[in-house]
Amino acid sequence: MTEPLLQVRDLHTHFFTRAGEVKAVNGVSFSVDRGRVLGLVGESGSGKSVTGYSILGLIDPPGRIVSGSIRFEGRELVGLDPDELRALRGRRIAMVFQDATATLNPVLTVGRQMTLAIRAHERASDRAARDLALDVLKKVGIPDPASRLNTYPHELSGGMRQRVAIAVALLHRPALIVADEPTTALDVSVQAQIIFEMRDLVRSLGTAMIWITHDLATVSSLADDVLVMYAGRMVEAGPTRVTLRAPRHPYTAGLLASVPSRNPKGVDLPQIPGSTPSLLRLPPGCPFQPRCPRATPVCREDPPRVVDSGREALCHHPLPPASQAAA
Amino acid sequence: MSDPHLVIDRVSKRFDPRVTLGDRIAARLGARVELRGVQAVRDVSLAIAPGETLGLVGESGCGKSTLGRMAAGIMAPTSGTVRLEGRPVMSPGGTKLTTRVQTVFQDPFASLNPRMSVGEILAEGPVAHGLTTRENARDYVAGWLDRVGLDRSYVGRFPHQFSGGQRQRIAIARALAMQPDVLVCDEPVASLDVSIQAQIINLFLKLRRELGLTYLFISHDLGVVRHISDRVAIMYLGRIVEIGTADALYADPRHPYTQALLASVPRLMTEDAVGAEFAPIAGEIPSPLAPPPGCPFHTRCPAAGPRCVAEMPDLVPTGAQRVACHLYTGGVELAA
Amino acid sequence: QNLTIGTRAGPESIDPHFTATGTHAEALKHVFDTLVWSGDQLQIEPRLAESWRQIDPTTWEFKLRKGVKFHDGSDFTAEDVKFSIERIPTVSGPNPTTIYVRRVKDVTIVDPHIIQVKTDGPAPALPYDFIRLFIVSHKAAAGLTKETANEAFNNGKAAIGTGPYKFVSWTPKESFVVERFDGWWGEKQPWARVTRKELPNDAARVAQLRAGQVDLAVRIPAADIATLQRESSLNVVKGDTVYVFNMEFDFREKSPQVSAKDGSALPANPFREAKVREAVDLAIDRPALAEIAMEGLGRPVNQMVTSNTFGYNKSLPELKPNLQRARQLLQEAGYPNGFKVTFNFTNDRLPGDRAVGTAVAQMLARVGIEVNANGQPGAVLFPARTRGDYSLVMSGWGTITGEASYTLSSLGHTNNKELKMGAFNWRGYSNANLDKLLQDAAVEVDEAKRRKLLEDAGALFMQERISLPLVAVSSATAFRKDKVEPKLIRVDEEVLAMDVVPPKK
Amino acid sequence: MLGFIIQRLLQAGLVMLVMSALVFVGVFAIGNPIDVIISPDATQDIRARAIAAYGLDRPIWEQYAGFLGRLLQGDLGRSFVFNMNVTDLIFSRLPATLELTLVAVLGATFIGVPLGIYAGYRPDSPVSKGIMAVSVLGFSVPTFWIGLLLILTFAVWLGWLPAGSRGPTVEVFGVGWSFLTPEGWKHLLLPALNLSLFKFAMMVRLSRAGTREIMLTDTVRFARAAGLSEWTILRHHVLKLISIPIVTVFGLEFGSTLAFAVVTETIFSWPGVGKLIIDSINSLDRPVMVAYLILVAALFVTINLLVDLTYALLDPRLRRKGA
Amino acid sequence: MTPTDTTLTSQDPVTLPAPEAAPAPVPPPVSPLRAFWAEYRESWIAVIALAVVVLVVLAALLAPWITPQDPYDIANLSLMDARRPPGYVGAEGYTHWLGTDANGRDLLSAILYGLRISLQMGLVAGLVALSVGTTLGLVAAHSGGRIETAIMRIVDLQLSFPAILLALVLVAMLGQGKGQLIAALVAAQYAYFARTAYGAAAAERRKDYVEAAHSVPLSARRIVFRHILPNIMPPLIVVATVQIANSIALEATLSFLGLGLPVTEPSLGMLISNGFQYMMSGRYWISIYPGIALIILIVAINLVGDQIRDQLNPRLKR
Ligand SMILES: Nc1ncnc2c1ncn2[C@@H]1O[C@H](COP(=O)(O)OP(=O)(O)OP(=O)(O)O)[C@@H](O)[C@H]1O
Ligand SMILES: Nc1ncnc2c1ncn2[C@@H]1O[C@H](COP(=O)(O)OP(=O)(O)OP(=O)(O)O)[C@@H](O)[C@H]1O
Ligand SMILES: [Mg+2]
Ligand SMILES: [Mg+2]
Repeated sequence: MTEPLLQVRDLHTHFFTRAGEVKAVNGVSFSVDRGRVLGLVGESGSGKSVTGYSILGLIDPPGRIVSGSIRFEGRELVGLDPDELRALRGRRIAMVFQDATATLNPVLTVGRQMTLAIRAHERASDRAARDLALDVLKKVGIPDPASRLNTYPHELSGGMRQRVAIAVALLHRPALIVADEPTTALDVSVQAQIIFEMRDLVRSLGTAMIWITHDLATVSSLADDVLVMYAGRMVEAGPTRVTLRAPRHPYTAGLLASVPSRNPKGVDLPQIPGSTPSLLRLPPGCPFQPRCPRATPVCREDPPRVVDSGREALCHHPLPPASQAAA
Repeated sequence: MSDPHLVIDRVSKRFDPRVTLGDRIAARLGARVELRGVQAVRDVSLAIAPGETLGLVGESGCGKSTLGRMAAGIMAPTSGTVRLEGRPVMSPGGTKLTTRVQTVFQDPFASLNPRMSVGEILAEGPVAHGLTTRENARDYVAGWLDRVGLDRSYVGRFPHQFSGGQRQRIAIARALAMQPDVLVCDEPVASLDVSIQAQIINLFLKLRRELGLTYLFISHDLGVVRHISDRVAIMYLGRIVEIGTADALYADPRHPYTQALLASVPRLMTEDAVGAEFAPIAGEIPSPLAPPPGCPFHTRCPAAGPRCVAEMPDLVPTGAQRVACHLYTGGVELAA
Repeated sequence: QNLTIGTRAGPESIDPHFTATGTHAEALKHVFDTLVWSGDQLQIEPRLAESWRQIDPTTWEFKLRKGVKFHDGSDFTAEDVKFSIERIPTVSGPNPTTIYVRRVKDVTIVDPHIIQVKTDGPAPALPYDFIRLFIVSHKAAAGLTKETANEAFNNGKAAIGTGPYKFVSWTPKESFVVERFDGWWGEKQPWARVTRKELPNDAARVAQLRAGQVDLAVRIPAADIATLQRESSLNVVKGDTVYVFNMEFDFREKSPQVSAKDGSALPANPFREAKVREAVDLAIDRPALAEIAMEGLGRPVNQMVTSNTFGYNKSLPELKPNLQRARQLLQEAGYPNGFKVTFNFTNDRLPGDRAVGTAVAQMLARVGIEVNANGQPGAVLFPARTRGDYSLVMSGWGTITGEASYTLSSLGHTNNKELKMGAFNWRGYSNANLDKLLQDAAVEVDEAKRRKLLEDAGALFMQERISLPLVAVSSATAFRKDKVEPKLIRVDEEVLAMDVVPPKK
Repeated sequence: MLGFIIQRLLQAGLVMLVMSALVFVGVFAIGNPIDVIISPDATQDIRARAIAAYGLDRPIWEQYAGFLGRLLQGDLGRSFVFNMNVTDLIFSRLPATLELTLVAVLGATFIGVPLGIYAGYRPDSPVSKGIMAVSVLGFSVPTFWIGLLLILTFAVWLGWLPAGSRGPTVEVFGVGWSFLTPEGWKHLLLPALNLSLFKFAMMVRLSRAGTREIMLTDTVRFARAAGLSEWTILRHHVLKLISIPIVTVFGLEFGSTLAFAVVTETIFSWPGVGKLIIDSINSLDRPVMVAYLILVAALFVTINLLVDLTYALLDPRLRRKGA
Repeated sequence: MTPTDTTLTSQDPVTLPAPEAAPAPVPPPVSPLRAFWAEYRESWIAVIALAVVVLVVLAALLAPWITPQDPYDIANLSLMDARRPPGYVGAEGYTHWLGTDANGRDLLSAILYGLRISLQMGLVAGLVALSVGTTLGLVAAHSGGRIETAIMRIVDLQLSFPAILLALVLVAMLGQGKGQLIAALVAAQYAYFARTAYGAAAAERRKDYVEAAHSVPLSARRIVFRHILPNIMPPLIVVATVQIANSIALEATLSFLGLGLPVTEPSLGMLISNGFQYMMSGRYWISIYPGIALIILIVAINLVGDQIRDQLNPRLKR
């Protein structure tokens, strides 16, 4: 079996802040194969974005990858020379951010920003750069791309802006795109458009993608695999359909249960009590243990380990697997 | 349904740009000066019965919050009135006349004054309006904290010491402490995490049961609205395009916009039922600065015809709900 | 050879008749000659007038110098003198040069080189008035009005004089440049070109001198003299001036800025009491003011005019401090605990004014008079003084005409519009004896008698302590030894290129 | 945009009106200018005549109305002290001030901005700390004090540069400029340095703060994610973004530098308008004061207008509004 | 339906688990002030600067007790002691560690008293400007419409006019004296506060908590003063530190230009200006020491202000 496109092993990324050490990513492992979509879900602050940034080497001080390994196309990215890393960024791995209004530079035209991104990796004549930009803009579904090149981001609608950002990410046909909640800031209708288009794009280009979101529904319709994070740790991973149908971790199960549309109208929703812990003061054992109905004393002391290899649920007392549940 | 309780009567709101003397002179001189205003809410009428929950859904910028503000008596409508039990909630001069409509906002981080303790936040309004005395404020506040599931010992703490869910509970307690009949909730769970969202929704449900509150519940999350609302109104570009009971509306949406909206939301799929996919609506919302003539949705509507461009449809009973669409009033072709 | 002088100010126009400011006259003396010249000690000397005499009490006759040429080559005649005198009232600005011709009623040309001036009464001091009567060319300046005159002069068209230097250029508040006029009637000037650079800031002037940007700088602050003298390339000369710091008492019944120490009103204005004035006098240590406050650039004085002035009284005694006596006098006058007064003085007009003012305040405090020392810009002080806002003021006064009646009658005579006397007597002082002496002196034609009258007036002034003269201001001029050598130091502080020569090798 | 410009011009008129009225009232309150200017030996009668000749005996509103009337005909009046047209007087000195100010502000900007960007890019490096230390000093130490030290050190002590005054000028367009001669530059250097220090500090702080904030934005993160080199990011993204506040400050500072030149000009005997205004305050030369303040106000408004227009050029977000 | 583990749902959905079981609310109750100080402490420069400011303020406050001489009591000064170099032992028998000035003032005493005056001017002017400006800004932000336009236009006009010129004209107009000078300083500075207050209040006004207060409804006064005002204090404090430092410098500059305070009660600026004429003659101490004192004071205030500004900048938070 060939090596996966991206393999992350036991990643720890911490922020050394005034208040203390924030263990934003605390032992996350996963891999992404060529052409596959991994959905990274979790609540706000669970370390999804930091995981994404870690892959691209975009962690700014006071943050740092403390340990772990990130192998991409057979190369170890942790500890890689900054220049080599830069050469990979945008060319082999690209990233799209949540709020396109904030990511695009408001004082540069779309064309200029795209040209800069093109020239970051290849010597291109003005003409060639323009043609490439036009080509990609067309691909992401921007009508009349030629005239858009000279516009400024604020002259575009939110959806168009996000499409431009996606186009910038696609310029060099990367092998992997890390998409950090690219549709969260958008309207429902536009959100749907973008998800739709992204899915087609990665399929046609054969690009792998990590889709970061807190919305289980989006993941369910887009991702091949899913990884659920909680308080900086991964709690569950596996093929999307299987995992969502029969979650093994109580947290995943709780999340799924509390979705309103899956409950009879007007009745109380099943809820997870309490709130997410501060990453500064994580309990020693399982991070979910204080809120977990299945917690036992062992959960308080030992962090749980992987239970099975294909599907992972980091839990001392996982729920029964799908077959049993169905029974 | 029983007598309407909160009545929104042909309410419109327009935001006009500021025009300076210089602009006016320039306009005289023939320069193009932006004098158009944003018509955020256009001629909306709604009635909410006591104890009823009306859900208000729509895309960003369609005027939900504006309507909510007017309903809550925070913002004066450009025209039309909002009445609670027959009495206007706001004087023509822009002063709020009642304490019986209260609000809960979306962002729990912005909706609490960071420099006031929980106790002060909760007691301020009731003391100012004589619902309790300064001496009894502590007990009064504690009672409401209990009610929203917060520990009484939190009174002395400041907002920054709480998590988002807890803050939202405080915000709800603040509204409840005014002993309102109607609660206007402007996307109260939108910025909460999934696991917390359920807690707050449950809290709303419980409060309705216990206190018989009436809600105007604004959200863009169709699932949440469906779960909590008796009736649902769909807004598009400042207008209500469809309104009806939640069950009927979700089961049988009539307006093409409602249909498209419902179809465009990704649903959580746990079965291998790949076929039931979502389909996005084409295009984007037109600028409220230059709303299209006729039916506002005609620019994106798959069923639009010439009549939709020319004529604004009225909200008329269609099936179990009321819909503003020409499809149900004689078709989209122009009458000869 | 070129000469660059660092000056404080002036001119304010090239029209010599525009303003009576001292620095204006100083600058324009290079271009225009006056009828009568005042020498370094303010003694009057012939200039364009070779001689003059009074032919009757109201008529003076001036004999004009022959062979004098204007810069444009035309001859100087009586016509120009008459024109100049008559021109003055029509072009004078806010500081009118009319003061130089205020006595003139009529001018008659007797022949091209003799002119008669009729005055509005006996005017024995008329030649003193004429030391700043600049003669302009009647041809060049003909027909100019108040509005057009300045432009015509400033662009050089009308700036035609008979002086030793020709006008070249002028930038207001920056520099004034002239070059040698070879056709001048006097002895040949050594400088081909003279530049007067305006450097009102003392430190800047000194700095530019040291940096070699100017050859000579006027009015060196006392503080810098020693340092400059230490520098081998520089030298400093000191000279006396006619300026005297004096303290003016308010004599009005009610005085605005004097009160008991607790702020309550006093029954009477203490300065009307001779003993109080004497006490103040005795409190002041004049040598200390001169030596310490002014760092040697001053001289104790015992009267309002300096020794070179016509009417200076040699017999007056030196004034010595006596604190004990001063306190005693205050007690006798009914102010055993002293009183409180605001003491106003300028802080930007004369060298040392601020230092002397504060030092005087210190001295008064020592005899129990609580002094609120209020140093302020002249722009604020002068108008307020004219309004009568003050009880105690110190300012500098220069007897620039060189004779004492100018000072004594301005300050000591009863304020009288008709007689044009007591213009600066804002404080309501009136003394019939003094008035009489001054009026007599004004019309006395006999020089010896006039001198006596003025000396008596001076003595009475001091006896009454109408104002207290404190110290005379000395002036220091520094220069680069290798470039220049001052021939003489004028008491009116004017530094003229004519008085400066290149050093003898 | 036109409306905006008109609005600005209306405001400008208002400032000038207010300023001139203020000066009239102010001078009236201080006293009669003639008393400051007139010789001690002038008689009452000469004084009265001079006062009458300048209309200073009339009620203040009448004097002001007269002034406004003449102003409408474009006449700002004549200086009491120089009997020159004040416009001529001021314009004869304006080049000196403009030259000084321009050199100071440009110097401050071209040196300060790069240093500030560096300090913002590497906020913790010792070099940045050094830059910031200098800028705090420049920000704090009063101009006059620095001026003195500069003269003392460079002119008197070391003797490298002249202690003040303007150097020889070369006429261009009928105006004398001193920066066209080497000697002129020598004279210009110290005063310009003195005047620029505060601006320099300002520019450093501003660009540092701007850079620091921009470096933390998603814009930069996105650019990095696209593989742009740090240099490209600084040059294309950061510089362009901070240029907006910098242009604003540049404009405003240019104006206030013009005003602050008062101090530098006094110390360095620089024959500019700043010194003129101090002198005219000292001699209550009301026409010059009024004209100067009106001029400064006009200049300020013009600069602000230019800044706003540049702003719109630099920041496309504002452009549409103005269309 | 999908499997839903019922054990997940607690019995009473609204009741939270007992507090000890629940993780503590986000940070433990640390007083904001203490947190602020903890962060402040990290910059040793800022700590030193703060110490200097405190020391200077203390020294200025205690000046009458710690100085050998009352430099404002002119009866006490001896002309004989004028312009003595540092270390000179004067007539009264004590050493003038920093020398004496032209009036025989002990410079150390004069500097401490001068600091007092400079600080007083800076603080009073700063505080008056703060309250005037803040009130105007708040009124403008809250009232909106015509009043807002009028106030903000005036403020803008003033901001577009150099403070120093305004102060110059005002001092020339009002005459000299502490009151007048403060008036001039206030007039030159209030606009900065008004602008800042207005900007902050306008931003704050749109926040939900203000809207919530309106929806109660609470009185406008209460909303402005209880809700908005406390929340716009941070930027105002930053402006205030800068403006206090500016006031001090501006006062010194005005004094230098001859438009400052009475000579007998010299502020630092006045002392510098008085000593200026002695700079070139080697009697540097008369001007240099007050100058150094002034610079130390202003630099320290600015450093403290810088640190506060950085700390209050949410965008630089970490
Ligand atoms: N620069 C930083 N300094 C300190 N802590 C940081 C920093 N960046 C992130 N963190 C912390 O790391 C944790 C994880 O953050 P991250 O942005 O990955 O969350 P997320 O899962 O993407 O959440 P969201 O859904 O809100 O985007 C958070 O608790 C956050 O406070
Ligand atoms: N104070 C205001 N001034 C000018 N325009 C406004 C104002 N408030 C709202 N609008 C405009 O009115 C329209 C409706 O705004 P509103 O906030 O009611 O939308 P919304 O439906 O609540 O959107 P969202 O889902 O983003 O909250 C928008 O176009 C908005 O730009
Ligand atoms: Mg994130
Ligand atoms: Mg809204």
